[in-house]
Amino acid sequence: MTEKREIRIKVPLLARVEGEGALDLVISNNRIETLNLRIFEPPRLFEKLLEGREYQEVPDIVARICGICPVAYQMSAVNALEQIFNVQPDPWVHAMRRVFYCGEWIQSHALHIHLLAAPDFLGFNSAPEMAGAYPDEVRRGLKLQSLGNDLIRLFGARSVHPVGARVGGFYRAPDQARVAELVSDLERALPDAAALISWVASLDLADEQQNFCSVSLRHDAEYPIMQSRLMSDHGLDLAIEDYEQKFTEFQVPHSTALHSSLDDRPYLVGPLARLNLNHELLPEATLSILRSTAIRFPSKNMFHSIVARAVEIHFAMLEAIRLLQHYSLPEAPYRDVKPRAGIGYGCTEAPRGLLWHKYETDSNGRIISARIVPPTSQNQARIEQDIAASLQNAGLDQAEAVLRLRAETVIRNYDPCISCATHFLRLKIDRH
Amino acid sequence: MSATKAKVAVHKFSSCDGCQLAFLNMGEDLLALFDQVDIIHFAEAGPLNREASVDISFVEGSLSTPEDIHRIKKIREKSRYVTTIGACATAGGLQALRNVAQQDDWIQSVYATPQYISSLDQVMPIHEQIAVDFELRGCPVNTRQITAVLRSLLNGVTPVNEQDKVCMECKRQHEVCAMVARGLPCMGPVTRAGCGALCPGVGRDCYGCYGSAENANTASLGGRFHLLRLNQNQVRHRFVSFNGADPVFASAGSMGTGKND
Amino acid sequence: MNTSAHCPAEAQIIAREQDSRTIVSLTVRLTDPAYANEFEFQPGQFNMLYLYGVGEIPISISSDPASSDTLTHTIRAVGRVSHGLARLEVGDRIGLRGPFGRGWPLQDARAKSVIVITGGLGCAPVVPVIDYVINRRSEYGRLIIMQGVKHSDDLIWRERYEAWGKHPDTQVLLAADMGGKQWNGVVGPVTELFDQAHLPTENSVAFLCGPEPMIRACVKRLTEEGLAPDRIWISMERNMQCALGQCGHCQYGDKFICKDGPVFSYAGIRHLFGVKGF
Amino acid sequence: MHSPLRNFLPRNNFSELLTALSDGGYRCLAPKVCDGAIVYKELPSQDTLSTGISIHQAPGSYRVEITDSARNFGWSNGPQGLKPLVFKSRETLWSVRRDTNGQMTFTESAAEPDPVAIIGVRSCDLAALALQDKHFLNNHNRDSHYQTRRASLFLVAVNCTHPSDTCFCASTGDGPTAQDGFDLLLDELDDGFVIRAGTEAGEKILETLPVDPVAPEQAEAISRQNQRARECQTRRLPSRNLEQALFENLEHPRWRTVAQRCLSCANCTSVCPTCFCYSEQDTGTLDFTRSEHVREWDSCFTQGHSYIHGLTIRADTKLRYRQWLTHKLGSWHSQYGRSGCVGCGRCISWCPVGIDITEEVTAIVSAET
Ligand SMILES: Cc1cc2nc3c(=O)[nH]c(=O)nc-3n(C[C@H](O)[C@H](O)[C@H](O)COP(=O)(O)OP(=O)(O)OC[C@H]3O[C@@H](n4cnc5c(N)ncnc54)[C@H](O)[C@@H]3O)c2cc1C
Ligand code: SF4
Ligand code: SF4
Ligand code: SF4
Repeated sequence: MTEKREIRIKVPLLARVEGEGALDLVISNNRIETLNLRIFEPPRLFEKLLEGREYQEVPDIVARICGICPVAYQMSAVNALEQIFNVQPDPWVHAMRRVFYCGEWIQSHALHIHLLAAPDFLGFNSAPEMAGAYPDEVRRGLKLQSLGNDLIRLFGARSVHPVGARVGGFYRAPDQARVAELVSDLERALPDAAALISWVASLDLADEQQNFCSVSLRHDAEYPIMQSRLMSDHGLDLAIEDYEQKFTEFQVPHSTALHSSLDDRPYLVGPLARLNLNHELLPEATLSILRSTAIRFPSKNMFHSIVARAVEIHFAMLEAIRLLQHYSLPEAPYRDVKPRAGIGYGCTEAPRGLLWHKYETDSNGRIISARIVPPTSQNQARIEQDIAASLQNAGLDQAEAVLRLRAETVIRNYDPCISCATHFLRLKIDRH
Repeated sequence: MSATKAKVAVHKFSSCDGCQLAFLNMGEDLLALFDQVDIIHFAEAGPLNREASVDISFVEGSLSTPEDIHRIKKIREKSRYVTTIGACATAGGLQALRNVAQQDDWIQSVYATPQYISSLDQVMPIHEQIAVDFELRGCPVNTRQITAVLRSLLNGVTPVNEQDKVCMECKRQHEVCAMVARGLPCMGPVTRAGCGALCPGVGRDCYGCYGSAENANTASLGGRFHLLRLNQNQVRHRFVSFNGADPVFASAGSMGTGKND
Repeated sequence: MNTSAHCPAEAQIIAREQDSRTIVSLTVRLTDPAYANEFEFQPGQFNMLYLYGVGEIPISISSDPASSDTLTHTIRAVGRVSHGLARLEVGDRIGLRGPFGRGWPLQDARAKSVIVITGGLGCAPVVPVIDYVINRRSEYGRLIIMQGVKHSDDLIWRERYEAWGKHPDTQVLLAADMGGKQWNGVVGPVTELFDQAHLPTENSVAFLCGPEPMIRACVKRLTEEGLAPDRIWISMERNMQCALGQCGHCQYGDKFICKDGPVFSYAGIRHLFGVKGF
Repeated sequence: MHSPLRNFLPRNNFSELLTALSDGGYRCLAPKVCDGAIVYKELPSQDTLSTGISIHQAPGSYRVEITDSARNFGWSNGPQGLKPLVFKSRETLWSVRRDTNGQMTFTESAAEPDPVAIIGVRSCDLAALALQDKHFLNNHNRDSHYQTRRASLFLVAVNCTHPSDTCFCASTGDGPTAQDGFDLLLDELDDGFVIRAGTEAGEKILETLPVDPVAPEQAEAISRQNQRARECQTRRLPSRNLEQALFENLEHPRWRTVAQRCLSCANCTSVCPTCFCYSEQDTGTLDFTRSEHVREWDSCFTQGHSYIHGLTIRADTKLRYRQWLTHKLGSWHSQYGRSGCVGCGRCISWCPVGIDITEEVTAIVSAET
């Protein structure tokens, strides 16, 4: 190495991510000088605007934090509020919430794989471009995405900001005939989901091992979606109520979203973390497809996230079928709720990872304060760490375009959701 | 129809991305869309070309920073036809609620280094800064609406402005009126149709996410809400939520403010 | 051949005339020859024209009923459908249903003087009337044609007016609220023309078509001059969806414009004429 | 008029009627409580009718109560009459395909005959159906969609014994007992039904039923309960042709005050069993080869109803409410030879702000202002 070289990579607007973010990267003499995943979307101050609202309004309001994962927001919120009001929803409600949530995983993961991530691994700039060359794969993906949307609609009437969930359960139980129809749609699409796993596993994913800490919910008997304990592969075992004791959020000057750390270190949430920690809870049907691929979990290859997503689609479809197969109308689709004063916590596995909520209400159930920690802000520090490692692995002497694409690919691999991340604040970057 | 495809852009401002999903959730019809038009800029779907001239721009989100204003003016210059989509773009969205609150106080309380903050005093719908050719309402807008607008524009005619009340759709679907049969404070009689009366369809009252309909009698409905035992605060929240800067709802919501019970 | 009342038949544009910046005359022929053959209409009747994928609107037939194998429609581009129709070219296809409504009472007018008062585009639905009378000049009394426009540039068919004016016992009077450079007609509302016309109020009928305020003013003048209400005929316009007397939109008090009209005698509608809200 | 009271069908034989109907090829729609109101729902073959439903209606309010009465029809009415069964709230009239040369092929869509028996039809709704027949099946035009569905109906009417507070069919002459328009008509007693036929089709079904003769006490009980049903109604329309009176009062101040309350929401016209307005539009997918032309219920309370380019004839609620009332109670007489109101009271109950048509019209046509 002889010459001194400085590369300044600025990606002013990241493509194929939800929301608007940028990347500033300065490599000087084969050293990364600056590496900022810059999230600049203006804040929407959601926690603040929840104050003074009635508890019934919360599921509809928090849904608006994110159009891709509104179900996650609604479920974390209703869990937290039910904790305050001390209501235990029926097993029926619990099961149907899981199905509702499965719909969101399927929809969000299918969208990410096909429209956002796959073009990177197949060498396209955009989904429309890729659709020209891979019409069958894209069609299959869109079909799966639609199935996810259909599942959300089953309970919520629409898939973006669904209107069916309430504290205590659902406003209305879905109609039996419609459920039966969807179950058979899901069954018919299972081979597609299986083929999807093989397809993504066969993509040319860089082989790159990294060290990171995976964090997810943990449930004894089921693959975690809602309300259980927190765990990590570094020995964490924590009640969600104690989240704030271990996890800290802090501000960095280059982002309008807070960064988050666990014991002062970055950590990973999301499908790869979930699979790393819970793969043995997957149904045998899913595991056997996974075994037929070359990929094994737990995995330290961040790019296996896309495989994890495909695996979770298959799981979520099986899970929805399992829970809907013997569907019958409940006596009541919700429990009546008596509001009271208190503090409650809700934590669920959004498609992108942990989504933690905390609310305080007064005796009428009005919100006194709210705190929401979304998955993407938790992953931010990890993403920056990953970009650095990945570029280092690739070799910092590579051409600028290569480095740039690599960095973008890494970012997209996390499926960052910037609307979620920036629900509350705005920073102006000071450049001196 | 002309031989060249229409050039389409989808832009985003302050929002949840939900309205763009009306495109991305089209299912297999998305492929028909890619066939019918050239997507020039649509960050989430990949193509990036913010500066290019296009035939139709769809704009999601509200304006909340000085840069936003600069950018939307550029978009106007470069677009033959601008359609705003969703409650944020047409009526400020939920985030416009901060217009009525003490913003400084809000910002102090949510973050550590407030001196970094720079944003507009008011969250604005797009039409406050540029001339908008067509507004599509809803939080979020749906694929049916987007398809109807695209069909009209590609046919060279103005899209239909749906402005009837949610009650019309509710009744066409034979939902039992939630307000009359169960005393729920439904916003349907003042809210713009377009969603397909989803909320009455799942057995709940409409909460007004499509904004105000034409000739909306908010005073009469507000009075009815009081008779249904809603307090002043609750009535205000019914009107001022998802379309924070909708003038009809905003003024209905400010009626009787001060009495915070 | 198309049998349904709701469902249009296909027609092809065989001639297109750009009458002014916003006004286009489309002459169409029904593509089913059998249907084209049996199509007959009366002056004053209208068709529902359908623009593919967009919608239907009522448009009067402005051509001669005698040659009904082709049908001319003079369309002012004002909104959604009309703008789209006005952009079509020769060879393009549209949907067509019709004819609908009751036309002008030409039988009743026989041997009487005929006063035609139109405003804006209003003359289109009366053109077949004028042609009809001129072709049977001896069977009618005087023919007085008065046309008003907002701006003289809006006046279409100047040559036609000139030609009509050359027929015996035929008077053509033109007025524009605002006159342009080469305007030698009257400047002012169409009622200004009344003094020049020396209207025959005995044994005459008046046919009126155009914007309602203008019609109201003319009806007032005509009745003041002594024309009986049942001798004054007005073509009305209301929102129209089906043209079959079903959709309810064109109701005008106890009337349905589409089937009881669009042409009404003033005597039949005077209780509502000009009443706000009807 | 119709056959005398001869045949008694004991309650536990009622299922025989259902069987006879389904053997006759009809789907049966029967009253069920759904979301807090009576609606006609398909009755699965082995199912029984609901019992003990009681309905309380008041301006802007409708409540269901379940009592321990064994009766099946001791209620007034639900939010919809027969209208949705014959005049669909949304249907495709025709569709069109366009090929690459721009050539168009129009295809009319036809309604499928779907024989359906409706159990528990009220006399007000029979009257309304007769009015809709006049509108959709007149000499000027016969609506084939309406006609097909209309011909598929088998109407099992039940005389109304429990009018609600909002009912005023006695004053319009359309109830509470049915005069004609039914295939079968029932009078409900505690232990069963007196049943008679109004058409040949009804007669055929009746012949197959295991009926008993009617006892004189039963006939008496029926005439008593029918009279009670008539007399318990407190609301009424002014008892004359209101056309002239309404059109003479177009500037009455009451129009303004009612407009302050009216939401212009069209709930009244949507539940009205005689309202017939609809609008048409084109819909379709993004792929431009096909388009569908649909009609759907519209209302004189919408802006689009009276829109002509550049002008809305009835821009405000005062004019829209006035259009509704002057048409329904006024010009309907000229158009169809009778008032457009059958006294079902739905527009009173289902108006979210409880506007009462009888109160409004009385105020408007009464001498003092
Ligand atoms: C009997 C009759 C004869 C007519 N003859 C002619 C003619 O010869 N030439 C001509 O240029 N115009 C004529 N009109 C007016 C013409 O129908 C309207 O200009 C046209 O409907 C406007 O439609 P649009 O979609 O372009 O306008 P928009 O303003 O976009 O209207 C939207 C929709 O509203 C309805 N609508 C709007 N205006 C009218 C209207 N005036 N009448 C009925 N429905 C309306 C239509 O469904 C229309 O598609 C006639 C109208 C009637 C009732
Ligand atoms: S439920 Fe709401 S939307 Fe439906 S009719 Fe009643 S008031 Fe209107
Ligand atoms: S019913 Fe109302 S709140 Fe519900 S989706 Fe429709 S407009 Fe939004
Ligand atoms: S009268 Fe009642 S139901 Fe009818 S439009 Fe007015 S408010 Fe709605």
